[in-house]
Amino acid sequence: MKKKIGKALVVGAGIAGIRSALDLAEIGYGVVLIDKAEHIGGVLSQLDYQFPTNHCGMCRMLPLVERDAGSQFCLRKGLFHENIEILLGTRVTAVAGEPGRFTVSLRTRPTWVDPQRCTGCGACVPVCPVEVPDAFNAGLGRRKAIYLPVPHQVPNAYRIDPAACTRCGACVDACPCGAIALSTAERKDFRILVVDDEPIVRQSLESWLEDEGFAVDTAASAPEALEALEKSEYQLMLSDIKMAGMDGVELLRQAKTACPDLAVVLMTAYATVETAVEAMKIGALDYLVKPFDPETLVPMVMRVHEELLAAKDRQVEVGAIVLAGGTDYFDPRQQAGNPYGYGRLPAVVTSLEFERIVSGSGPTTGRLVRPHDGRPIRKIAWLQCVGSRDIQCGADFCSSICCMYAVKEAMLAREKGAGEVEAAIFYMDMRCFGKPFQRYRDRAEAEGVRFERGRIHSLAPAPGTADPTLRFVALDGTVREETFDLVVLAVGQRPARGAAELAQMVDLPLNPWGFLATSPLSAVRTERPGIVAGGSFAGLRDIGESVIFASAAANEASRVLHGTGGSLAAIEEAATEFRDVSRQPPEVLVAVCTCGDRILSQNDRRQWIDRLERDPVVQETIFIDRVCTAEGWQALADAITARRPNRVLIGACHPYVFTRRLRELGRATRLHPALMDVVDLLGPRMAASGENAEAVSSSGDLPRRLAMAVARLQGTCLPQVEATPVSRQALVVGGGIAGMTAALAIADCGYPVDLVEAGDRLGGNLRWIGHTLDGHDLNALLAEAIARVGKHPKITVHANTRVRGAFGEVGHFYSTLEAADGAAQTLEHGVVVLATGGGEAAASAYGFGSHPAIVTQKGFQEALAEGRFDPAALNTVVMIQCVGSREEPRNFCSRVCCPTTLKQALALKRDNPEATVVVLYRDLMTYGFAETWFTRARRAGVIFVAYRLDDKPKVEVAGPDRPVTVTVTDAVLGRPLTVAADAVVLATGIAPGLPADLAAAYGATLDQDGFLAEAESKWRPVDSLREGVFACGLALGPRNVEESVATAGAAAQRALRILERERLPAAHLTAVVRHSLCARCGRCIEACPYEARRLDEELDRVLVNPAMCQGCGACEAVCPNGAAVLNGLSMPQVFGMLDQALA
Amino acid sequence: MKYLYYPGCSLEGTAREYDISTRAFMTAMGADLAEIEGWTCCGASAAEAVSELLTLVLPARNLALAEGMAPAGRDILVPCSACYLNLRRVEEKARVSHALKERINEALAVEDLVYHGRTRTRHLLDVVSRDLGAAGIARRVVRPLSGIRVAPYYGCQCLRPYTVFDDPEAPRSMEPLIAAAGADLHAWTMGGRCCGASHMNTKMEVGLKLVGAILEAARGADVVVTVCPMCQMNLDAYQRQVARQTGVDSTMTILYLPQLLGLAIGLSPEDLRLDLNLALTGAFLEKLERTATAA
Amino acid sequence: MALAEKTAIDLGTMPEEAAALAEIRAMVQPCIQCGTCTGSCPNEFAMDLTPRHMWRLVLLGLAEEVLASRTFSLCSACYMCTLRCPRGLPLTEAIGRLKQLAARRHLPHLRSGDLFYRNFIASVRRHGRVREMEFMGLYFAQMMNPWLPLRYAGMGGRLMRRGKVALQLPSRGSGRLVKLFEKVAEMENRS
Amino acid sequence: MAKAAMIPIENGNLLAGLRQFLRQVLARPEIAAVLVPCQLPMKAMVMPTLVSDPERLSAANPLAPAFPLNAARMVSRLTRKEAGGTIVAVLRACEIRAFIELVKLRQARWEELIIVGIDCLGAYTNKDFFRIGDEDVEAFTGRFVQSALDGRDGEVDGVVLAPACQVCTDPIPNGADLVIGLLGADTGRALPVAAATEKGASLLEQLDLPGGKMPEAREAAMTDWVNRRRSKREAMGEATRSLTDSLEKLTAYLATCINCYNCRVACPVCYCRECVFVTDVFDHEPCQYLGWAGRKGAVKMPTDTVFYHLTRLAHMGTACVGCGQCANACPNDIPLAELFITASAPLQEAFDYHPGRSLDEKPPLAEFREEEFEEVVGIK
Repeated sequence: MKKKIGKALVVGAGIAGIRSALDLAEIGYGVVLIDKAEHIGGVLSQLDYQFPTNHCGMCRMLPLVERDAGSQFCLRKGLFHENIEILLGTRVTAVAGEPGRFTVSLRTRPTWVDPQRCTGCGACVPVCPVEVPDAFNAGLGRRKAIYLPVPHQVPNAYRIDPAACTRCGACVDACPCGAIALSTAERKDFRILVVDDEPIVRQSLESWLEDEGFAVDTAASAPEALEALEKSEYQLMLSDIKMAGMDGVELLRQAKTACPDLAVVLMTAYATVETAVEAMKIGALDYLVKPFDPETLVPMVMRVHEELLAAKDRQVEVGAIVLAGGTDYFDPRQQAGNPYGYGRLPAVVTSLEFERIVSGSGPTTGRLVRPHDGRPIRKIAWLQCVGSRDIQCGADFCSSICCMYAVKEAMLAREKGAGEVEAAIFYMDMRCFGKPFQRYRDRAEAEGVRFERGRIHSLAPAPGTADPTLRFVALDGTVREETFDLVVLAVGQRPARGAAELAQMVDLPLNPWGFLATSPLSAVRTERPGIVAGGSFAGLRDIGESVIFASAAANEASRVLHGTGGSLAAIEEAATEFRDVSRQPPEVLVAVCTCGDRILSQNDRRQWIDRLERDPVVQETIFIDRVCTAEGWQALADAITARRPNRVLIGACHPYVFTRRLRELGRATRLHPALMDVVDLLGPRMAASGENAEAVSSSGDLPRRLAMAVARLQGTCLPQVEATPVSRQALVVGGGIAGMTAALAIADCGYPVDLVEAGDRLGGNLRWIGHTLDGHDLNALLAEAIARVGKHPKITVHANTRVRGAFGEVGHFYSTLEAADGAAQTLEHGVVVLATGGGEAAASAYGFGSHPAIVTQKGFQEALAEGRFDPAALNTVVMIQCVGSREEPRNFCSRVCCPTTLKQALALKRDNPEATVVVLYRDLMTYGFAETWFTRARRAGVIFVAYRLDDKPKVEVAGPDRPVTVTVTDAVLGRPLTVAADAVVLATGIAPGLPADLAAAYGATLDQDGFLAEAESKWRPVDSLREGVFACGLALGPRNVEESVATAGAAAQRALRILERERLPAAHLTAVVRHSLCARCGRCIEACPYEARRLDEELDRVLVNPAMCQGCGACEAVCPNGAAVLNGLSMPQVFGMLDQALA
Repeated sequence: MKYLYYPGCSLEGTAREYDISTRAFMTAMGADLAEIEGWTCCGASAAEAVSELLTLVLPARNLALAEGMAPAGRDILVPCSACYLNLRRVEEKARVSHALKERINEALAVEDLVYHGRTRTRHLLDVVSRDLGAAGIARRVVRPLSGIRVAPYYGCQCLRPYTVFDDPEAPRSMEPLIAAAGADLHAWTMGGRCCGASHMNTKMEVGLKLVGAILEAARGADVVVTVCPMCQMNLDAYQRQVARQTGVDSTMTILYLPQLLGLAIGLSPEDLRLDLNLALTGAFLEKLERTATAA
Repeated sequence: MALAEKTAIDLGTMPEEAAALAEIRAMVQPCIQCGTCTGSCPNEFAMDLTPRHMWRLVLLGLAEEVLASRTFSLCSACYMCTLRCPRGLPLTEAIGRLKQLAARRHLPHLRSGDLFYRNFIASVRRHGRVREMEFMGLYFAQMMNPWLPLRYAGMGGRLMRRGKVALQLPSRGSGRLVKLFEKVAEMENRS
Repeated sequence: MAKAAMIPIENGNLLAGLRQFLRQVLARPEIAAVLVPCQLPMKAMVMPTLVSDPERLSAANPLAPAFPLNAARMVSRLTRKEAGGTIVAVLRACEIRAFIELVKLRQARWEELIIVGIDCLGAYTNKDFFRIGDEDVEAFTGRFVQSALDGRDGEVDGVVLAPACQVCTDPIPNGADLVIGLLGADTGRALPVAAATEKGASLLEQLDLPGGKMPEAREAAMTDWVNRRRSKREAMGEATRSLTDSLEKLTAYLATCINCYNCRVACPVCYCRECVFVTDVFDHEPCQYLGWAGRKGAVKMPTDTVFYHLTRLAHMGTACVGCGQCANACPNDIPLAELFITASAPLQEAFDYHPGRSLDEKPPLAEFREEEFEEVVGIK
């Protein structure tokens, strides 16, 4: 594909990092994607199921346009894109420069195993004598010191965990590929100084560390230590804090002055942890809490050693940096006193551990049994808010994700347990604030998941067993005890480990909650241009939101790259002129990698040749030892050049990895890479162990695989790649903040945008909201956006204009605009962004309309602004949440009403501290940082009363001059409360403003609530099902301003994928129609999940848009007549393969 | 090691053996205790129930006296958890509120005292576990208490609300000390539970229930070790009432921590006034005898 | 439902302790009614209102109901709720304030605690330090429950045998801290 | 809509009454033609005939036990695109079902069509029907109708119904716009005709017919009819299954197939323009034949016969209306109707899909549902 000048660094290869990287790569920028972990995918590599589908579906993030630029297979296994370079086990050590020209230093941990040589055969595993808890299974299983970080990753080279490894060397001897290189020699050069006034400590540390091969000296006091430092050079000093005379902190200070490169780890008692943390600010690397044992000390020292000595450093030049470091889970052991006994009671697990229990690749292979004793799990409790909404844990925020994942896990448990599993969720507020979440939660309740409102403070094992017994206070005040087979702690999120250091390195502040601070109302932009935050790095977000913020971050990065000259010129890949082999009968060269003798022995070769050359299209079968090496690869290229076959089949390992290499081979040999294929021979060979493995090779299972591939390859023709021309300009419908932001985001990257607004002014809802809950001025944001839109040379604003009709598909839509005066014009555009917004839903309950004191939130705000309400005269105000929402037919949470209520309540308490403000709510949806304002509102004296859906508040109006009375049942007191209110404010939520016929004109659909139906709520959250049609802002779903702005950036970035191309290229694997066989029955049109097919009435033909077709084959499956054909997977090819499989 | 010493009222009366054993043990370990001259009651749990200001002024008076003895500030060793909390609370509150300190000093002025906020109140367990340290004690052990199973009881107020030296939910600071003394640990989860405190005086039925649960959980141990006179009294003195209520014999030796550790470093039962403890069981004494013989 | 059965939120007309109560309310205002306090309380079994219920009443300004209960008087200051409260509220301290509020009223149903603490403090006021037997004697005398001393008699005997408590007659004492007490009382009345 | 009327019958002559009814229909100006089985002038056979001249309706015979082809295919040809006038088609129940399937597959339209269905008494195989030889078709039809209504299931002179008809449990033309009832009717005096759709009702209104209703005895007669057929159907299924329950037996069952594809042509729902089996997909390389022969020692020609029938079962199993025309068309008398009816039943039941029942039910393959057949895929 076309590459642009310009490169970005994406830090963090979790779901958000992958999204950002793909978004940048898809529009042609180079990306360096790094992760400090040894695998991509972040925590999602461990999660098998996502709601609301309860499946995975991560692969839906893969490129849809120009798919051939990357591999198309399970994204949890690996990511391969020609514009993305992935560096694992890597972190940033320094950043210098400015936007457009950053120099970033990266440090990659050694793995001790050469990934080029390791074939993943696993011979090293049985000989390794060390077993440690397996992080992939969240510690539920065990692994060796040489291990695969994620078992399903591709390619999957083994790695050595230096902290666990004893350097015994058994794996070195066992490795058939010579891939492992251990060296203990360098440990002798690593000199450690141990400083402690306790001789016992000095002696034990010395012996522990010397056992590991380090060079250790000791000192009994700080002055002694300084003396030693003066005499010889040390790499690491371990020092006690509390020592007579000069203490450890002072020692640190002086030692760092004398030897700035010295790494210092402090040892501290429980009491002086604070001091230790302080000490880290003046240069201590880390600290250890006494008493400690070799199991904690030694790995830490090894890590320091590894970091300091064995890591590989390199520098990259990038134009922009996306920080997508994600979050970490809260460790329940950090809760004061560990009240849930996590780590002590085996039947208390974290939610992540539970995900592993239900995972097919987990410790119990997905069976619902307790990992520690194998007993079937029949009764499970989920405890919410562990480490969230807990000021004591330093979490005055809601982690935003736990409620929904707990519901999902409860559903999974019920499903896995065939209905015999009892699942109970103990919660404070169920925060199901995403678009489909409330219905999902209701479904769970209908299917038998129990929801108990109440926080569990602690649990104890049932007498005589290890089964956890919960003690909790029911709503009626009774204290109850209940024993469960398993207790799942719904652990909250924390800023990612290392996030603070990273922020410090790039000189960015943290916000009060410890996350990266971003610019007001942006959440992706930071104080430093060119450095942006993606995913959940700057906040608490679920998958779908993380993906949105990742795309928005990619958009910011794209704008920086573009603005600093990034796309001024595109590098055209030198077009290779491939040999024209279309008229030749197929001639297949089969090249088999022998991989030493591990795939086949000398004796078997004859048999293989006979088997393969039975098919006359096989020109020759050649054998190459280690085709993956440079020599092997050259031998293959030479063979192709010499023999000039028109198809090449390679039998080797890791076929996924070959995508990029085949392209190189194609350039070298002038044979089109689509005419080459790779078959995995090593995998099946390894899967069959021992003697069986010989049989697999000699008895023909491996040759059979090759023969099948030959059958397929001989039917492969070079497809006529059709490319659809693109009208490289965008239409944005809706001139609110989302529409304006999207327009600017596209126009800033150089493409013309027509912005259509039905009203006479731009601005939408921002014209009345005023400011956000956290006090940011929206008027300023609005004014700036309007000004920028107004003077942007690439943006044409059409006010007082509506879209009257539209047709076409991605690349060339035609929309007819009609102005207020009736003048019509038709625009051609390649993409459309629907940003039609929404408004406050109408109120129809609680006596609205019968008394001037009963108003909606917007009405309240307006009345205050216009002076119809005087805050000083409002003695009592009742605010009712969820008016007409979160119940059918509008069974969704509007997200903004609870924060708006807090905003209004706090403003009222500010203006009139004596006022009584009572908020009647069902679940207060202050997700994320908004929780802090919930706390503030309580502090300010706002009274919150939860009501139940089946016992709604009653509003009585006695007369126009009498106050309105509101009666509600207080759950804790168990009796009604009556309030005479001067104002009753109804939170009615959001009603979308996306006309169904407008969406339909572009081929998009609405969901049951009238918002745009996303292609996929998690993985493609701003796309419609129809390629080229995107949505943002309230048209997509209820969101606050900051989130809406992010959806706009994300939608713009998705749109840029299309606009960046003059023509939309089709992939090789696309569907075509054999019109002579087609009966026009239309089944394929209904079956196509990408809406790539349509019946052209005039031509009387079914047509496929090759750019939209993703080659999934659904059409081929439903067509009874073979009229729907996948290029490259035709029926004769499949029959040929079957034939060979049976031969 | 020098400490100012605040014994508190109980240590003059019901908990005399705590006072005596603390002094004996600390001295034997090489520490120097200087009793605050003219100290008065810290207010115990009673002041809180009567007057907010009194809860601050009564302890502050003692802190001011301490400052008079060591103007540069020195650690105040307090064996009683209630006293410790009361004194500590004043330090913590005065540290963050200048206004409060002013108010306290206004009251103290009638006694010509000034509290500057330079003291550091430390609980006996804090000093023993961190200053003396298990290793330091182990070095001096001459009579390992092998075969004696010890249940460490921490009570509440040395752990909570101020988290200073131990985990407030699952305290463990006594464990290395017990190990250093050569004794065995009775592992339980009751170490930080409430003994009922002054309920024993005002709402005995409530107090007995709490004490009963602790004694029940201690079954299997030879001795429960405490670090607070109130806890000691509740566990030590009401065993008969508990037995009457539960119908289960709950006789148990209850020792103060310095008593136990003192035995291990060679102090005699007489030095430590074991005769003042109310419920020394025969079984415990027998085991103790055996360690003596072994030594 | 008759209006009389309902509880009206009316935070404007509190009794004289309004200020004290408002202060207590301010201490617990961020409460989210999660019930951790109730679940953590070792004395909850003996209470008439659960701690959560009590705090809810405090938040709603329903002070009379709180003072009519014995819940707060049953707090043994173990600080478990303070430790665990996810909102970090000073609950034990707030209970102390409630105790003070109640003490000023000499509520009959809290008589035993009231007397116990008053006698204790009186002893301190007189002697500077507590004379345990003296104040216990006065306490028993004022409780006017002839059976009460018997519950402690066995223990008292054992204590006396060990010389831990001396039989002391109520003495007028030296009045050691009287000045300080008077100053404190003056300051508290002033504010 | 529940409109009904009576078609007068004189002297028990049903055909005359029906012809008169059709003439009345054709007389309506909005009706362009009637498609109805008519007797051929020189051969003892009836064939679907598109009649626009009322006089020509004197050859109409929708009751004869002749069923040379499933007329749904013919109606499809007439309605695929706009024809310029409304046609009334007289169809058997299985023809209506097949027609509805074709509409779903966009191979036919119902816009300018009114379907008249008559309670189906069944038909003979073509070969059996030809056995009436020189006998007057009209007279034979009379004897046949008598036998059918008398409970002898249409047996005349030892000739019995075609296998598919013997086991047909859906003889009632439920999908039709107008239904003419035979079951339970007093056929000597009048036949009831009822409208099942708006379209049917408005046509019925225009006709000058005496009012009436479906006889009360109809319900019981239908139940009785279906019950008798059902037990036969079960027995047939049992027998067919035992003949085909392994690949070897199935191969033997289909052994005489010569790939003439007549069954495919006769099948009313096999709608492809050009069957994949006659395309290059099955135009194997000569070396492949040699390879197969080499591997197995011998290979029967033509190849792909079992595969062909399995493919048809897979493609048409959900749509099979059980009309039996596949068997009727087979030159080598392979009992294909039994096979298709037996194999389709569990398939249709699994998807709760009844071909031809309703236009609103989507063909299973054209629809995606999340839930799986656990017993098939083995996962939950």
